[in-house]
Amino acid sequence: MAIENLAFLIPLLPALAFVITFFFGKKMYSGGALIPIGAIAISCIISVLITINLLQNPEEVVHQSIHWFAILNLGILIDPLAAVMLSMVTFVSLLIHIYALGYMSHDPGKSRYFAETALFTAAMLGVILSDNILQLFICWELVGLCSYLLIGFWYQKPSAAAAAKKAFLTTRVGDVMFLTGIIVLFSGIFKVYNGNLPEGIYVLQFSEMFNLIPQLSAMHTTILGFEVSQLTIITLLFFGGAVGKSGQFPLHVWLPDAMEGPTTVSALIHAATMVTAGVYLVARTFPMFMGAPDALIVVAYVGGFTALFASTMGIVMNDIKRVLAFSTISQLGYMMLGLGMGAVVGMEAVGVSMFHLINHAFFKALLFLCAGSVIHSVGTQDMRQMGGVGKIMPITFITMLIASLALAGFGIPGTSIGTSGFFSKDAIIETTYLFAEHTGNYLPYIFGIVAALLTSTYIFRLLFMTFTGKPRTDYGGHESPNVMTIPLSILAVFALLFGGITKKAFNDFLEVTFENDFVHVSMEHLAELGNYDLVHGAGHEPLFILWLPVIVGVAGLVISYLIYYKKVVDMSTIVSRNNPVYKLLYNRYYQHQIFIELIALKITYGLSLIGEFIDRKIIDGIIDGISDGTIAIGETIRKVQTGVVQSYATAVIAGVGLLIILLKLIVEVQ
Amino acid sequence: MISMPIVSLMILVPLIGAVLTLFSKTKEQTRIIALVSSLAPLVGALYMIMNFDSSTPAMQFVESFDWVPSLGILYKVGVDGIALPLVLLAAIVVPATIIYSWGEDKQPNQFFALILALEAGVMGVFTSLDFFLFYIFWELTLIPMYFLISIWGGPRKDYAAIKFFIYTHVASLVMLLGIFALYFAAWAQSGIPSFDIPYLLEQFQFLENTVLRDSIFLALLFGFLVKMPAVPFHTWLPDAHVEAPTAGSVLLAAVLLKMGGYGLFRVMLPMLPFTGSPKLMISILAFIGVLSILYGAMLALAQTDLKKMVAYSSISHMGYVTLGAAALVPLSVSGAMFQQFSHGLITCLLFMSCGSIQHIAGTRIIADLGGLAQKMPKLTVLMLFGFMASLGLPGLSGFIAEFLVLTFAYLTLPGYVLLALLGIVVTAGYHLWAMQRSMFGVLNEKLGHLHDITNYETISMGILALLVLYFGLNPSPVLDMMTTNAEQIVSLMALAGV
Amino acid sequence: MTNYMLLAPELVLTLVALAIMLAGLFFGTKHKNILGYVAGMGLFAALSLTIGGLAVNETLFYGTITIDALSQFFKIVFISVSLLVTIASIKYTEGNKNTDEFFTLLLFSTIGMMVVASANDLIVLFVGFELASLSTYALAGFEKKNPKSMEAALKYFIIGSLSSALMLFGISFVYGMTGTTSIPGIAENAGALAASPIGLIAVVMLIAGFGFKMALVPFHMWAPDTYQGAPTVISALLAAGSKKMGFVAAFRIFMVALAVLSPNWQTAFAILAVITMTLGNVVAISQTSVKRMLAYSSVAQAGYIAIAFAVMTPMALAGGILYTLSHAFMKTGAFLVVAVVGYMVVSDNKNAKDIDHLDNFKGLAKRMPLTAFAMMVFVFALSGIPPTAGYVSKFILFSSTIESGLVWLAVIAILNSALSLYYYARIVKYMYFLPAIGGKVSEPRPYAVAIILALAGVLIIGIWPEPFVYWAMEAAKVLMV
Amino acid sequence: MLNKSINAVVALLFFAVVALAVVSTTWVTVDELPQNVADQSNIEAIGVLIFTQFVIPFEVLSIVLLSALIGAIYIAKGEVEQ
Amino acid sequence: MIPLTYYLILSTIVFTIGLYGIMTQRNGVRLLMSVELMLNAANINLVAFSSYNDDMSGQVFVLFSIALAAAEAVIGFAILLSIYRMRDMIDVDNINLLRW
Repeated sequence: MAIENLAFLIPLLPALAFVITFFFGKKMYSGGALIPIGAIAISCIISVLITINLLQNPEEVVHQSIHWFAILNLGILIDPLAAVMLSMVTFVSLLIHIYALGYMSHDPGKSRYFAETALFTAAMLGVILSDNILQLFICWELVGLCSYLLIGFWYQKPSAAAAAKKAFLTTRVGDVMFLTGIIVLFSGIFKVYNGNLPEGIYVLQFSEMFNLIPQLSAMHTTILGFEVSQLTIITLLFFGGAVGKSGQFPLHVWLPDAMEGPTTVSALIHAATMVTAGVYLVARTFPMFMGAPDALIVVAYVGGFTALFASTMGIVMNDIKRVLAFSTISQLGYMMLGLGMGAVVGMEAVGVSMFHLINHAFFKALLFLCAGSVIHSVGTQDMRQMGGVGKIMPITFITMLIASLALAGFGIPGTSIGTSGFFSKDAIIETTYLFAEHTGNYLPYIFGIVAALLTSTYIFRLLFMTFTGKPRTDYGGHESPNVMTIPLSILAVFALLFGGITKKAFNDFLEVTFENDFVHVSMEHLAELGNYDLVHGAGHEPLFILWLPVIVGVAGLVISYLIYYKKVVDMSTIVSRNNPVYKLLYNRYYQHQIFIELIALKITYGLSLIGEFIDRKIIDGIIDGISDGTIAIGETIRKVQTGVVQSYATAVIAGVGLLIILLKLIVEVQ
Repeated sequence: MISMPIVSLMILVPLIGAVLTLFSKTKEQTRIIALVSSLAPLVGALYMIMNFDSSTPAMQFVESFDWVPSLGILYKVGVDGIALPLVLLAAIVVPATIIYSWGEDKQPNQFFALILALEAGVMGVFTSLDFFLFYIFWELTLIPMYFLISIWGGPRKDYAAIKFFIYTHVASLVMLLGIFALYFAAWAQSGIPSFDIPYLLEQFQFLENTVLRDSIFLALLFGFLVKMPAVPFHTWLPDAHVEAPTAGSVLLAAVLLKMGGYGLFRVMLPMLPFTGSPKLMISILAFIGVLSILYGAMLALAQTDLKKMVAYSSISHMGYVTLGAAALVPLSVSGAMFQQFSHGLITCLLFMSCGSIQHIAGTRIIADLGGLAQKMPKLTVLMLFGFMASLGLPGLSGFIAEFLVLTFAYLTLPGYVLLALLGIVVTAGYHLWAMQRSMFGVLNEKLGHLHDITNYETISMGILALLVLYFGLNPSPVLDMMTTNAEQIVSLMALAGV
Repeated sequence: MTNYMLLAPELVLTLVALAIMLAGLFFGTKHKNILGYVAGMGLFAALSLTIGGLAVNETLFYGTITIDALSQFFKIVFISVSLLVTIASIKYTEGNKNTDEFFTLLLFSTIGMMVVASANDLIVLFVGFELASLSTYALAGFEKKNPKSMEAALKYFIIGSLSSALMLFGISFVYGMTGTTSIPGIAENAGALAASPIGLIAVVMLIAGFGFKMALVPFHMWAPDTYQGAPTVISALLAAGSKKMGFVAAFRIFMVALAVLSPNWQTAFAILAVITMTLGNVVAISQTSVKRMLAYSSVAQAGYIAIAFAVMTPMALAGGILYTLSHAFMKTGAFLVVAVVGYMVVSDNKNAKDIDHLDNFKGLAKRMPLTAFAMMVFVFALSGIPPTAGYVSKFILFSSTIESGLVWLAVIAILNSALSLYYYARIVKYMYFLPAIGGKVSEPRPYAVAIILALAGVLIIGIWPEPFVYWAMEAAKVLMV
Repeated sequence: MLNKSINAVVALLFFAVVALAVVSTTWVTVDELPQNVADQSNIEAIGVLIFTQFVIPFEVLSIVLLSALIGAIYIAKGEVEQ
Repeated sequence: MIPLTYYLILSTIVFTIGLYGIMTQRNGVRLLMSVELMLNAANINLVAFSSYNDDMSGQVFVLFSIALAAAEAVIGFAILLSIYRMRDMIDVDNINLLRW
């Protein structure tokens, strides 16, 4: 039996594990953790086997589909893009689950934890495997739900409950855009077929969607005076969804707060997997973006800006996990930036960006797990209370150092020597340079370079503040158990080596994502639709350009070293509430105030209170007024009945007289 | 084969059950009789579904005989793809409610009898094919509900019950006016007096007078919209819900409101193409739908009472029904029908959650709650499930309905749909905010001793949750029935040349 | 040859009445109870005879008496009401030494109403009217130690005689213009009346005369006082029986005799109907005495029936006629319930005041479940909620109003019936939702039987309306010649 | 007195309306009344009418009188005994 | 020949006096008298019409009407008598237990 036929098990096994663990986990060993671990391990094996098969024949993608209801289907598609994602997600998820065995061992709700993470993994795998946009959206939402549940895992903490809500709501804004995108897309398809959808074809399958790109891009609507193609609208709406899920500006606000969940959750969801769903979405629908270069530019700018913007905040955070959270946002920004270069480099944009995504998953998971290890041992997340942790936790320190180097992108250009982050990030920066050369627009490139400097600065600041120097408080920790350090070490190996080993193969593998049995899209053709040319020839940039990212990385290291290790500058003067720049950064550009207090509370809640007033006072007031008025009239009229019989007689007689006159008048009028 | 009068039995069995329950002696006996006689319609509904031919929009299982021949009144019942899912819904919700209310101590025999009487009325509304009969059942549902609110209700039950009663009664009467007008106009037209619904709907298009047609349409529409309820005719609903006992709220939201939507599909849509200005009517419907969605969601956000919030969420969700119906695209119409079905299940779950909280914690004011999840994990899971379903989480039935409505309504009413999409965020907002403040966070010590929900409550809510999940993953069983009828309804538009 | 059998119901009742009167002289107070049963049997016999003669259409005695579907229908109404009242009165008059007078007068008033139903001549009509009135004047004052009862009788009497005088005055003009008292004769000669101003005067005076019985505003003012003060069983008779006499007389006079003047009286009835139902309902809302509330409700109901005159289509007439039958059962039942509650209150506390106060209905569902249920059905029927007689009648009546194009009238009527729900539901609320102030009480059997019969009537008409609708239509045909 | 003046106005209104109608109506009358009234007695004619055409009202009238008798006696009767 | 209208005006005047009496008189006996006046006004009409139409039924009607008026008066006086026993007065405007 071919392994492909088992593909459906990949998301199903973790889902089953969720059911079993959720309902029966409490009575099992370690909260039933072994069931999800086993399930994910099998999924991981299947994924890797399929990926290996696929590496041989990239055209023979796995595609299975069944009818769902109405005009919709459920299906599985494993092409190179999905394959690498699958392997990465199952693998990282597996490691993190194993790590959590130790990390969560004392938590009373651990069976719930493992159930939810299993569900999360299933949902994420569902996102990756979907062969149609709607199924992708469904799993996408489930991922959001799991994130909500896991961020709010310690629900008794008000801050955790609030963070969970914020995460769900913020991503929901993006989701609505995504859904709108699907709706607009469907109506576009509907129009293409003139209202007669062909029988037996599921129009929301990617293959069908991509086939209709030319027609969609030919449809134009006018919005606010601009003539925009339908395709641009759809892709921008899809990107809106990605912005929410992948924490891009301005919907990134939930991600730092999401650190309220257990650290393993942060590692799993908010670093390695879930947040990359947005990037994956853009990559998955990349042919559509290719047909709409305007949308790609937006992707690039948003990504680039986010990369820079988030890293500025990373510098001033004192919470170890928050630094990493901003780092995640920033790195996701890089990936978007990379994708946004598609209008120049074509499929290579997907390659570099996905490459960074995979590498980032390894080193960011590692960073979080190391941080978790530190927190587990030290009992605080505030770096100001740490210091000198490296001495008591050597393995953690070393793995953390590797991860930091990878994040900062240390390596030697032109060779295969370097951390994995180096290869992928450099590749992105190189493509931005290509873009700049080609279009004369240097802004994305500048974003990338400056962000790289800041990245290096904040991550080494974290390293110095946490692991070096003397303990600033009396915490008394110890090295974590093996069940935690072994996953760390495995991840460290990947963080260090994966990039260098797979660099070339990876790109080639992804290059053919959209050219196979299931879907065949010609990038050149799309470029024609979008009115631009594709450029080939990355890697032929001037030496200076190749070295610049490394140089700024080292510069960042030096800056941190001087300030946080050597303490050449007295930080207390800068770190002060009177310093407006620091204040701005520390308060995260007042996003909380803007999003929560202004938009959520003042405007939305205010509007709803006005509605409540209308309901109670005006609508109900009218209704109650009618009833009260009637009763009052009744009370008045009944007094006419005085009880004196002559008055009754008078009424009769007057009635007769008046009736005669009235009738006379009416009859005469008639 | 002489077929069993299955539809009549589904009306009659609960009614007989109600009488038996009323006169039963012990609490135990009462509950068993109630459960058995409410399960009988469920068996009937399942039987009908199994033998249902979803490839035809025609009425099936029809029973008909003359009732008042001098006025052309028939006793005629039957089901089609519009009615059967709702019959099924009622047949599911009522037993669930009875199981949920297993521990009811206050006059249980009357309580269960009223629930069963309500079921009979609702079954009658969904199956009758004669306006006279339809109206009788329509009004009959009012009385048990009035009693449920008035006897087992909360502190302001008097106000709420009478408001519910009179408000909806006025609407019904306006609807009755419309029925009269239609009846006589058709009589004058064809010379045959008849209250037969399909016949009258068919005759409607031949009426010469445009103003008459529009007035009939609007009068009937008003009756149904108040029942749904649609903004701005909704204010009876929150009051009724807040004061009603849990079982009452459940039935009110899950079944009674559906009568309004049912009327929309059964009566209004087939008429709509033949009104004087179908475009205008569609705009009115769509506007009311979107207004309900947004306004209901906004108001839900402002509520301090959990149950009231759910009540407003019902208004918001029923807005999708109106919107989907107005779009007149086959799948948007069947999406709207599915929304009725799905909302019935989901809202049932939500009101049960609210009821349990009220019952155990003694209050539903969100600000007075907090941290209940620590003491009531089962309830929290079920309630969270319900909330997620309600905010349209994919994989659950609410999403299917909302997706179909939004996607297909966009084809004809893009502007309205875009506005409605805004509501989704607000919907998520109030659900999550309420969840955060009531179930999560620090346990409010003032609440005293708390325990988790009983097994009966868990079972009934669990069954509902499973159904929500089932129909979320596999909507075809009910959706296919609806689609045939939806297509037929929409085809009338073409017939009218609109 | 005159078929005297057609007058058998009246004859039977007269004989029974006389027999009771005579028997009363010889029976001791203890045994007078049996008189009630005799009266009941007499009424039952009359009812059977009347139903037996349903399909007849004949005029007797030189054309002064007509037996047709209309008269038979109304006779059934009158006899049914009297029968119910009689059954209930067996308990009411228990131990009263004037039982014989009570039942004699009751039967006489029934005969009076029946004569009116059959009248085909103004003289017969007037005499019948007076017979029914005079007997009921005395009956209203039957509790002669009770100042309220006497006051009720006095007010009823004064306004009644005023109305009689007005009616007679009106009749005199009709006679003057047409030269005959025979109803078909008037119909032939009414052209002159229609052409002259005096026609309008005559019509309004007749309306005032009948309006007094029907309790149309502004001729209704005696009604609340009298219904409240009179013995409750008699209130039932007045509201359910004697009120209908006004309608049947009006049907005959206006529809048949004065049909050519229809522009006048149609408008008049439309105006009066609107004022009557609105005022009746609005004022009923603020009443605390159930009897008074029912009285106003009865005023409002008269307003609904009066719509039939304004619409004047066969369907509307059938609706109006059916409504009288339904209303007879609903109203009798409701008043009898009040009577039972009064009995219950008095048996709780001999010196109870305000025995018809709404507070006495508190928790009635627990004290007397059957009565409470019946009352609920009656009030819901009165407000027109299916599946009751009230619904069917309103359905036909209002729908025919729409048919004839008087949509505004139908809308007002329908809003009024929604409004009426407010106070009807309040009674239900008191019975079912408020705590009881005493233990369970079992209804005296006669009351219970009467109430169950009324309940059966209300529900049977509601659920199986076909025969009743048919009869009502047949009766309406008589008027549409 | 206000009350009385209202009553007077009502009465006058009534009178005015009826009188106006009476005056403005053209009454159909026989050409000439019988000249010598004393000559012809109408008692016989009345008697015949009462016992032929109007026998029913006559019979009913007897019941009316009986009923008035019973009613009046019952109500007016003083309660001599207990 | 006296025109018919004269009789009619007379009867209308009598009727109006009766009406005025019923509206203003407080004494129950006077009320009854007023009612008799009104009935008699109608009787005048009937007799007048009967003569001028040469139709006997009007006069028969009057006979009936007179008998009925008597019966009515009997009942009326009985009620007044009973009230007088109870209250020692028959001023109808004080009899207002039942109102509103």
